[in-house]
Amino acid sequence: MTASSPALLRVQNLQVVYHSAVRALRGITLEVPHQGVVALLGPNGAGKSTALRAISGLLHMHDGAITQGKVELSGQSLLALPADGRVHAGVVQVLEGRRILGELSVEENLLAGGFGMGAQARKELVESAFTRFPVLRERRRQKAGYLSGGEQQLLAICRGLMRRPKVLLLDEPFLGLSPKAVGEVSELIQRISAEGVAVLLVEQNARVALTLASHGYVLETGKVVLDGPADKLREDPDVQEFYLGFGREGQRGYHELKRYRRKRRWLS
Amino acid sequence: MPTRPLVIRYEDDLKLFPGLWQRAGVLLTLSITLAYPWLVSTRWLTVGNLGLVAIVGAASLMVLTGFAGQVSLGHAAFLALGAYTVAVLGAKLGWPFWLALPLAGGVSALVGVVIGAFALRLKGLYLAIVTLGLVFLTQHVLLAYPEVTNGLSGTAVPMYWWFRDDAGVAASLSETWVVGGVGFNFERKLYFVFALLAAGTVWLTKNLQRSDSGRAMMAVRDQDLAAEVLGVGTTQAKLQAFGVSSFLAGIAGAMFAFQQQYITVEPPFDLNLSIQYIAMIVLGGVGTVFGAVSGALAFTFLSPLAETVGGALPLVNQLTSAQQATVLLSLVVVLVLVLEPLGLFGVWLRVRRYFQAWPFRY
Amino acid sequence: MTQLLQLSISGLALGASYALIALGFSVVYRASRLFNFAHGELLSLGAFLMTALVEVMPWWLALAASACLTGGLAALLERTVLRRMVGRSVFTTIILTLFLGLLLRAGIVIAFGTDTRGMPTPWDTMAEVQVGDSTVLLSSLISLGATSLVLVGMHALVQRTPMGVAMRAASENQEVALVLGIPVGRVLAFTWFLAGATAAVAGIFLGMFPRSVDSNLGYVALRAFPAIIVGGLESVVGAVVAAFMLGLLEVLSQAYVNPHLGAFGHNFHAVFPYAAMILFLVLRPRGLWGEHEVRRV
Amino acid sequence: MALLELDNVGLSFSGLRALDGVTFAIEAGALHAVIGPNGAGKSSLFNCISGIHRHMEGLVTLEGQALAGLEPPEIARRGVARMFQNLALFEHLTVLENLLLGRHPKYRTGLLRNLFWTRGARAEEVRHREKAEEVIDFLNLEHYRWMPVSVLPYGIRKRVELGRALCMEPKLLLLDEPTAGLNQEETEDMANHLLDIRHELGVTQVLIGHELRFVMDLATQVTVLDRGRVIANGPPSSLREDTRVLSAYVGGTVAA
Repeated sequence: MTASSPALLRVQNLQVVYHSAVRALRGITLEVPHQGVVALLGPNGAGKSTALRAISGLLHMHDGAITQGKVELSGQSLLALPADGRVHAGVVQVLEGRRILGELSVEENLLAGGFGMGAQARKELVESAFTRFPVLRERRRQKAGYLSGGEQQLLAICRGLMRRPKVLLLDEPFLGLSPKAVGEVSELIQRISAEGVAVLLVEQNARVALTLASHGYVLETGKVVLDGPADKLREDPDVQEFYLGFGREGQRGYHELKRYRRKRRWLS
Repeated sequence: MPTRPLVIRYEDDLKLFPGLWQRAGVLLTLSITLAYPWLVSTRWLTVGNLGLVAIVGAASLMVLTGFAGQVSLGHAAFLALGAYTVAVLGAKLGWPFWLALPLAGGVSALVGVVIGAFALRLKGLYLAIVTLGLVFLTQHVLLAYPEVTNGLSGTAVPMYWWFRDDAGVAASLSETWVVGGVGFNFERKLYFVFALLAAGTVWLTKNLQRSDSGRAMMAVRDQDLAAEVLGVGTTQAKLQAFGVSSFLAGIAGAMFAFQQQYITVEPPFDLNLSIQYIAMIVLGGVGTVFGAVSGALAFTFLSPLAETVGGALPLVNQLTSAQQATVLLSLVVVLVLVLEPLGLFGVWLRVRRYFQAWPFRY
Repeated sequence: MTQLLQLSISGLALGASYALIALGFSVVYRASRLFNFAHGELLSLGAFLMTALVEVMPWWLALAASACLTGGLAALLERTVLRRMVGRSVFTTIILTLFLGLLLRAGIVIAFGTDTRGMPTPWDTMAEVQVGDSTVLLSSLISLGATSLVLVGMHALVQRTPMGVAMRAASENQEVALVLGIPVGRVLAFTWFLAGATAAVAGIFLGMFPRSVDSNLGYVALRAFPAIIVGGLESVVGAVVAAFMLGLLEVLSQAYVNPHLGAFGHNFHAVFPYAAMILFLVLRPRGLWGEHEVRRV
Repeated sequence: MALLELDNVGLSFSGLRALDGVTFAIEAGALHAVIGPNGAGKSSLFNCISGIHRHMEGLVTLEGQALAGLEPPEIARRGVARMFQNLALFEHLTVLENLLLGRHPKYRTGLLRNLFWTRGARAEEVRHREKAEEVIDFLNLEHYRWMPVSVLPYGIRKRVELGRALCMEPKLLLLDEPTAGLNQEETEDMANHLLDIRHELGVTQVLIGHELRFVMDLATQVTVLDRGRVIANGPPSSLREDTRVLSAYVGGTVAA
């Protein structure tokens, strides 16, 4: 990221603690530019979802709190805003695991995404979502819970677009999807990005994420351990290794570690 | 804070009062208990008796709700069953109290286990409402058979001492005895009987708390699924909790009947009574026997005090004295729940957590 | 036959009031995940406010004003106390609402005294109407009509309006609602307002002949519990339908079942729904339309 | 003979196929890892073994005896212990009480004897306490013995949960992501404990893991699950070059 194009979304030295006891983020810094996809990679429990919650203001739902750091949108701090205020400011999150409202109809899901907007604007946006995915129009009156996994994810993303967000936060959008659905969802993400919406994509699935993204961050136990342009990360042997975990030559394994630590214990 | 005494054998760890401080506390409690009837007026002796009844009742609710986590609004029903059992056995059949008392526990425990079996699959709110229904059903049954219970007009609760002697006459416990120049009137006799029963209840529930059976109940309360995977039978643990709790509640109800000497169905055996017992265990802190005892005593002794305070407050003094006590105690309970749900025990945990991590906050 | 029709209408009128009560419990439960044991006191507060307000303003205006005031108090309770209870144990929420109820009741006694009051009506309170062969109290018919109107209005609000969609979204998943930009806090307060307002309407119609308004009116809410449990806490429609059935059951069993039970039958209709509920729960522990419990580790 | 055998195990949730024809065996004394991407069915597999999912298809046999249809407590009594993915400790009890609950199936005194705290009840309590203390010693939990679990840091809680499972003296120990949420140092400690359990106690362990370095280094045998199916099974060295494993993990399913 060059200094000449200031970032749209900027997270600085963010620290998050859950239950006043568990430190989930230990000071992460990342930036999302005005356009394009930024990927946030890392294993389970690394703090990816926590980072998104901190940005969209959902930490209090999980008994978590920010202890230090900044979250800014175009230079304005978001921390004082409640979750719905951040949505109005232009930061919209699509939660992990296709969190559609299963009891509501497809159309109502979209309408709920536009709560508080004028009736006309809502109608137009719903129409545009239907035009994008005619299958949603066909099932507009059905309970959203009856859609297939891929359709639910598409609906969730379209619902997020109802606010015309500046930046869209996607939490593991490919989780549990069939290969065909993964293709559709990644196509949608590319299109959104081309339409000028910045995207922060959280994924375990490194290959898809790095294909879509222009820039990537790797998170481990609450810290950014690696970041760079996506093509560089893709080439990086460490990234493959990080995800596959095939021990590097010369790296100490746990068996040796055990002997080493045992010895230290003996002495102490 | 007194430090833990040096423990060399695991047996020592299992003692109820392992340290010097605890033993001193027991001694103090014992002397106060023994001296109390001679230090206070009859009015406060009655309050003391009711406090002892409340200890048994609160400890029994603590077993069900505090240990096993089964929220019950039906405590009044079990108390009523115990009370009416001794009343009927005494008034209709002339049974002495010491024979009727365990039966009161037995009848109540029987109903408790049956209800427990019905309610096994119910959780939280559903259980609360079913137990609330139990209060109404018990009231209905008690009123529906006036030939046994005297219905709405209520029934006397005689308290015989010895099983009929040769002449077929039962000596009543209400006669005053003089032992070595010290007069034991009815209230004082009742006090010592109740003190023994309360101490026994505390001992039993403490034993439950430190034993495997009690731990199994708490496991069901905290994490029922994990408990099952550990080999804890949730059915068994819940039924045991219902059984022990309703047995003791029956005893408490019987004690209450002895104290009142004349009982009716409603009041006192209605939803409000259940709520009062819940207030006791909430005030004391849910989950410990100490909480039940302190909550019960605080509640019974604060009620007369609350009436005094309430009389001095504007608006509140328009209420009846019982309502004044309810208002002030409700206020205390609501504040405790909103600000510190674990009661005083929670404050202690917070302080300790802070110092354990000191000087780091996380 | 005549008697059956007559009883059915008064049963349905009673059921309509139960339905309003059940509606209040159910929407609050879905929105806040807590069972509001203080709901009954909102009921009697509404009725008492009505008896006071009707002295100074026209009947219909007083009805609206007491509904709004009661709803406002409910919303205030939600914002100040009950919102802090999110995520607390069921035990805590049950106890808290029970004791809030006791406090409310004391407040009502302080404000309105303990005297029994009649609920004034703009029509002749004792007026009767011919329906077919049978005579029915006009009040019964009006209360049946009015409460049904409120029920239909609520249904339309929840199903057809943006606010209704937001309410349903927030009650299904608060986190999702938040990321959609729905101000969940305000939506919750509004839900409580509606619950309070419907409670007031139920209280006002319950307070008419043959019942009157006194500080024990709130206990009627306890009578509606079996309907809520049998209908399923999760399903507003289920609870409302079950409430109508409960009203019918109560009135009909009083006429047809009680006499056959001898001494045991005296007042049996009052506990019959509870007995039925306990048996029902043994068969279906989560209610008729209640959600199925998913066991997770 | 294998300690635990899974034969054609299947499981469906409302149409979703969580497990499909899962067949493999766990040798006695092994440290057997089960890996796979999110939603591959790993935790469901554990739930089937410990009897939480009653509607499963296929056969699970422990030492030749079928487990299917048994209640979770009975399966626990037969020697299957478990550590949960998201801690399932008894929050309000102390560490010691949690460990003693692990010994619950071995208690013989009933409610009445416990209520009256008879000599037998006391002696039994002491006997189990001794066993629990052995585990406390083994896992270095001495400092935490009297603390309520809710005040402990996450890493210690994980260790307490491991200890509770060990107190059952299990034949088979199911570990669902024992290192999730732990930092590097705590992960190393956990690795040591698992190796100690294998070498000193000889308990067979099944491990679900996400961190591949951890799994590949510790496990003697690895089974890879993807979308409810076994896609590979063998010693860790044999899996490094397996393209199916690679694609399941890096997401080769995408035609991007």
